[in-house]
Amino acid sequence: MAVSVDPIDGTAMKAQFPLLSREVHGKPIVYLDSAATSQKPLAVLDAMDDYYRTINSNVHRGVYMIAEEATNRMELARALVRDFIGARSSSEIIFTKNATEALNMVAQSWGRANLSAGDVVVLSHMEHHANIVPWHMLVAEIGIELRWIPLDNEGRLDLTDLDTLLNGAKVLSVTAMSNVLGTMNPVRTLTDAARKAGAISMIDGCQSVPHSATNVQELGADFLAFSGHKMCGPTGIGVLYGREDLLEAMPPFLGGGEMIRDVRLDGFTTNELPWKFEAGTPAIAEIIGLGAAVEWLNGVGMDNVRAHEIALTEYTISTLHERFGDRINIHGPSSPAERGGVFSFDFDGLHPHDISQVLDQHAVCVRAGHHCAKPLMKLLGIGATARASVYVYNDTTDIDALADALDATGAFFTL
Amino acid sequence: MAVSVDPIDGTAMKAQFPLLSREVHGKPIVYLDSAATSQKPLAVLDAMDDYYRTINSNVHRGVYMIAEEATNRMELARALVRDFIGARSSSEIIFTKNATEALNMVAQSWGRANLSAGDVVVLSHMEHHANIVPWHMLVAEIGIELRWIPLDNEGRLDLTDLDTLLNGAKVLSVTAMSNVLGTMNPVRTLTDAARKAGAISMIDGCQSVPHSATNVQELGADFLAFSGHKMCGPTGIGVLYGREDLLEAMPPFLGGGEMIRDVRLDGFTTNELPWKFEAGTPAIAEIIGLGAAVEWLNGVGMDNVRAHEIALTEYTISTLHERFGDRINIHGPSSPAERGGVFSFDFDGLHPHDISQVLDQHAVCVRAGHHCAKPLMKLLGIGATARASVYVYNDTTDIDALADALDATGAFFTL
Amino acid sequence: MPGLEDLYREIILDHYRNPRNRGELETPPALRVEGFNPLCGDEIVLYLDFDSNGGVADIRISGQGCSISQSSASMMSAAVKGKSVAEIDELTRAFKAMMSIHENTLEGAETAEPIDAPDVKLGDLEALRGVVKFPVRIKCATLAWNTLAQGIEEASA
Amino acid sequence: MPGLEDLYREIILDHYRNPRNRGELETPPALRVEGFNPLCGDEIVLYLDFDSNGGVADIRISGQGCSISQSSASMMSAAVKGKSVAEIDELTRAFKAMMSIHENTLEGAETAEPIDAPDVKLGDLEALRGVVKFPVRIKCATLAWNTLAQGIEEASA
Ligand SMILES: Cc1ncc(COP(=O)(O)O)c(C=O)c1O
Ligand SMILES: Cc1ncc(COP(=O)(O)O)c(C=O)c1O
Repeated sequence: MAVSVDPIDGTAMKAQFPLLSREVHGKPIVYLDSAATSQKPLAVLDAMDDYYRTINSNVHRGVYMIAEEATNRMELARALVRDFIGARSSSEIIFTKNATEALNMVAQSWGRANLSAGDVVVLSHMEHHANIVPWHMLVAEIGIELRWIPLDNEGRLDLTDLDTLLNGAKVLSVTAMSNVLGTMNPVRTLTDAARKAGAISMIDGCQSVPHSATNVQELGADFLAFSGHKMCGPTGIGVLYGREDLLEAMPPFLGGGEMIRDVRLDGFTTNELPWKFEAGTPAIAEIIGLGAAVEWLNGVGMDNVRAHEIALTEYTISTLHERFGDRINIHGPSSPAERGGVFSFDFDGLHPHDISQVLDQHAVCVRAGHHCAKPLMKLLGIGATARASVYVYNDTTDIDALADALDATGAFFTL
Repeated sequence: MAVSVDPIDGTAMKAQFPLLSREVHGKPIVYLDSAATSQKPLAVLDAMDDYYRTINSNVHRGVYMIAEEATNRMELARALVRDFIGARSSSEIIFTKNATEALNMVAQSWGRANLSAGDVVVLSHMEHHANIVPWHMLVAEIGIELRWIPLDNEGRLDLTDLDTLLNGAKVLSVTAMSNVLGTMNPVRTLTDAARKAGAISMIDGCQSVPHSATNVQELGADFLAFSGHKMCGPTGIGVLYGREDLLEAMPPFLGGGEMIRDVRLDGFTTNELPWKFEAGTPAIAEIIGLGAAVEWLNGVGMDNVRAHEIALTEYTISTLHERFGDRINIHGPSSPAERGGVFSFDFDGLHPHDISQVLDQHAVCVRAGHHCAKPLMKLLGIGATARASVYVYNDTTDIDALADALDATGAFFTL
Repeated sequence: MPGLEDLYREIILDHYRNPRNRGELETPPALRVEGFNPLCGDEIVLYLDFDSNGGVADIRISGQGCSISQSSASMMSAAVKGKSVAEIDELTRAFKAMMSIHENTLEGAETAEPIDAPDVKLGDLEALRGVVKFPVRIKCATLAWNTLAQGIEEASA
Repeated sequence: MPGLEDLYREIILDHYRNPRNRGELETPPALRVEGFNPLCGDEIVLYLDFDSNGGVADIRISGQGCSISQSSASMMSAAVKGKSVAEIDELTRAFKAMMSIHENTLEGAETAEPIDAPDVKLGDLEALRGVVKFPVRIKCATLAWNTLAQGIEEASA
């Protein structure tokens, strides 16, 4: 296999992430759980700290200098996010508390206003619970019907019957990349098919936006949801991108301050976009932190991030296969170009909890469980997997450490 | 007027808040907008920074050490909040993104499940939009009826007709303290009356929880909502306290990860409390930051906080009246024991925006506007007020600076 | 660091203390339009009498607001009274161009492009140029203009 | 810092590799109860045959889980088979007491009080004591017990 060129220097990169210099159980930490949440570069921590130390104040309503400055920095972050995903206007960037809230906002606000009994929503078998349960709630409330795009045997979407599934559908909501299998889905094909069928499309970008260049115009998506904490940003912040005309027509989600134009005893009118969907005091520090994360990622270059992860994916798959042969089974597509750096695996017939526990003793952090994708787990016929996932700060030494620790795990349980 | 004993030393206190040592327009900042958001002590910033630098990882699902540690610290923060408000169990503490979300959660989840056309919800004329608009949304959706507790001429709730208003009501939702008038409401009287009438009670504690000792058993409240950012905690975090049996019976609010027990293609079951209401990756750093804020406040002592604010309130009211006489009108109750340290005022017939703008040039930060309480503004017959508000780190020098700057403001506009 | 004198020019304070065209017009024939500044609660009410071509024959202003929003409304009323739709449109664009340098910055400085402004004399309104240095106040300055645009749209609809 | 040997005692690995009472019972007469660990997706299915007094006459276990949940289920099945409701209740409380030192810490160390544990021999189950040092795994260890409690409740309802 021709190994891709990796534009990123692992050592210099790691130095920017304070957590990566700590030790666990006396060994340097090997963080391989970025699909759950990423580590944060100093630039992001500093941006938030600086907000709290110099301009902390409530936004949008203060006439005094630090409140103006806070408002400016928050709205600048919105503009950074807008450009990061190629949205046309800042009105289309709505800050939420996480991607889950963004997905719920569409299901609940758009859904309640536009769906009725028998209407069809198309999902896929590889969705995260965050893109399943909100729709289940509408099944119970409204009586919509859910249809599921199946998977092929390498864990890719099987689009053979897509047009049939979309026939008469109102919504297509699918992840751009599986957080279990690593599969990167053909988003444009999906959104084109949805549009042809007269359905709106929502893309769960949680695993794709942090890892590759994103342009909502090219994706053709009506809605896109993602989380800050998986893209070098802080916890407590997510984004819903929505096409302006859809957002204009959509009823508000939460009621309160910021989202109103006028409130009387007998009713209220809503504020302009995007604030119509941002009730209450925003997550100001977190928005500013997300803006800093976007700037930081722009500095690295999203194409470099992707190239780095393709190279690391090649290395990971070949290393694990070389060292463990049939003892390991890595789920998902075999070609690195079709997948992101998420590796769910079965090893030696051991339970993922036990694998992860022993790996931890070697300071290797991987996730064990259903990864919030129980329907996919059931389809795969397993209860849980161990999952290692990489990001821009990982390098081949991390993969070597994982392999060494897996060796030790196998040994421990066959004693 | 006998001046109360103030247990808090202003200078030592200010030193703990990094922002308070900055200058604005060449003068030391005088921050008098804590009713909008409070400043943060170093202890809180350090707790969050420490999380990001040493244990940043996703909670509840990781078997590895730093994920366990993150989970422990997050759940410890929940226990701290539980004890801070005297809740019986951690199951009753739900983390939201702000108080607004907490109030919406009850209106939407409890409301949709329990209210139908014609059902009555009782609010008051001094509510914040966050405790009005969610109910307006149910008026539009379900056709509930809103009733409003009126105010007396000092800006206190007029409870003369409370029982009539509550007659047949399903919900009473009232603020514990007005963010405009400073009025502290007789919460226990209200919740007792609600219970007698067969209504549940929700208390908006945004302005009370940060400023005085809170015990939900003594308040007799079924629900209590408040925000972290007004109590020395970070942005992006709020709390809904709910009585366990009510929360058990209440349908979930957002669907996704964390809040489920099982998800299948054909449905889902919910997780235990409190996680049932916490969908998606929580605001982990913010929760830990809120925990640190609670610990910090406990260190100061909430009774000391309240005593300090009563003393400062006495000083503020008497200073402003002495210096400006009829030129100033301070809204709300005249007795410091009946009110918190929030001073909305009219001055010299000037518009609040203009006042605030000139004060800013003197580094004095006050808010100008409707304070998200437009129905109250209409009742007062004004469009906006200037509002100065104090917290534990303010002292008499801040009030003197405000008075000096007001002097200059009057002079500027009468030139 | 901009100072107060950049914001509160003498001419602004003059319009604030002595607002022009304050009052109401009978409706109908006049059109009544309300505008809100959602951030601070300022409300403006415009009364508009249109001529047969849709121009503004007469205008009155009521409502409440700060010195910036009140003086901007007062200056606007003097500037648009008796003007045709086309002239008002040009004035509005010129005024917004003067203001929106900063409105754009709010939306992300890095993409702000110069706005092409019609070559119109703004007269007294020039005094509001300093407002762009105080971004929060831009909405105060533009409130009357947005409300006027809304009124003209309603009248022509 | 607890080590792996605190968690994976030999007797635990033995029960994991050679689980006792694995299988199913015919339903009815047996009761089938399912338990989930929502955090990791582990599922356990218990089949319970009750005697005339509500005691557990026979028990089988299926489902999937990690070494801790599987061995805990295996040990539990051996410990409760043939026991009366009262005996099982006492065992359950003793086991939970052993575990809940840390369950309480999770809920806030500062209020944790010693739990009064019935004076019962836990036998093999004692080997699970080390789990309390690994808080995330406590739910693995208690899953079978919570599912059993649910089954007994259902049977008596
Ligand atoms: C009384 C009151 N209720 C509700 C809120 C809303 O809080 P938040 O904006 O943090 O959601 C506030 C503060 O703005 C308030 O003062
Ligand atoms: C594909 C996918 N969708 C949705 C989510 C939910 O994101 P969050 O928990 O930040 O709301 C995640 C991450 O957990 C994810 O990987």
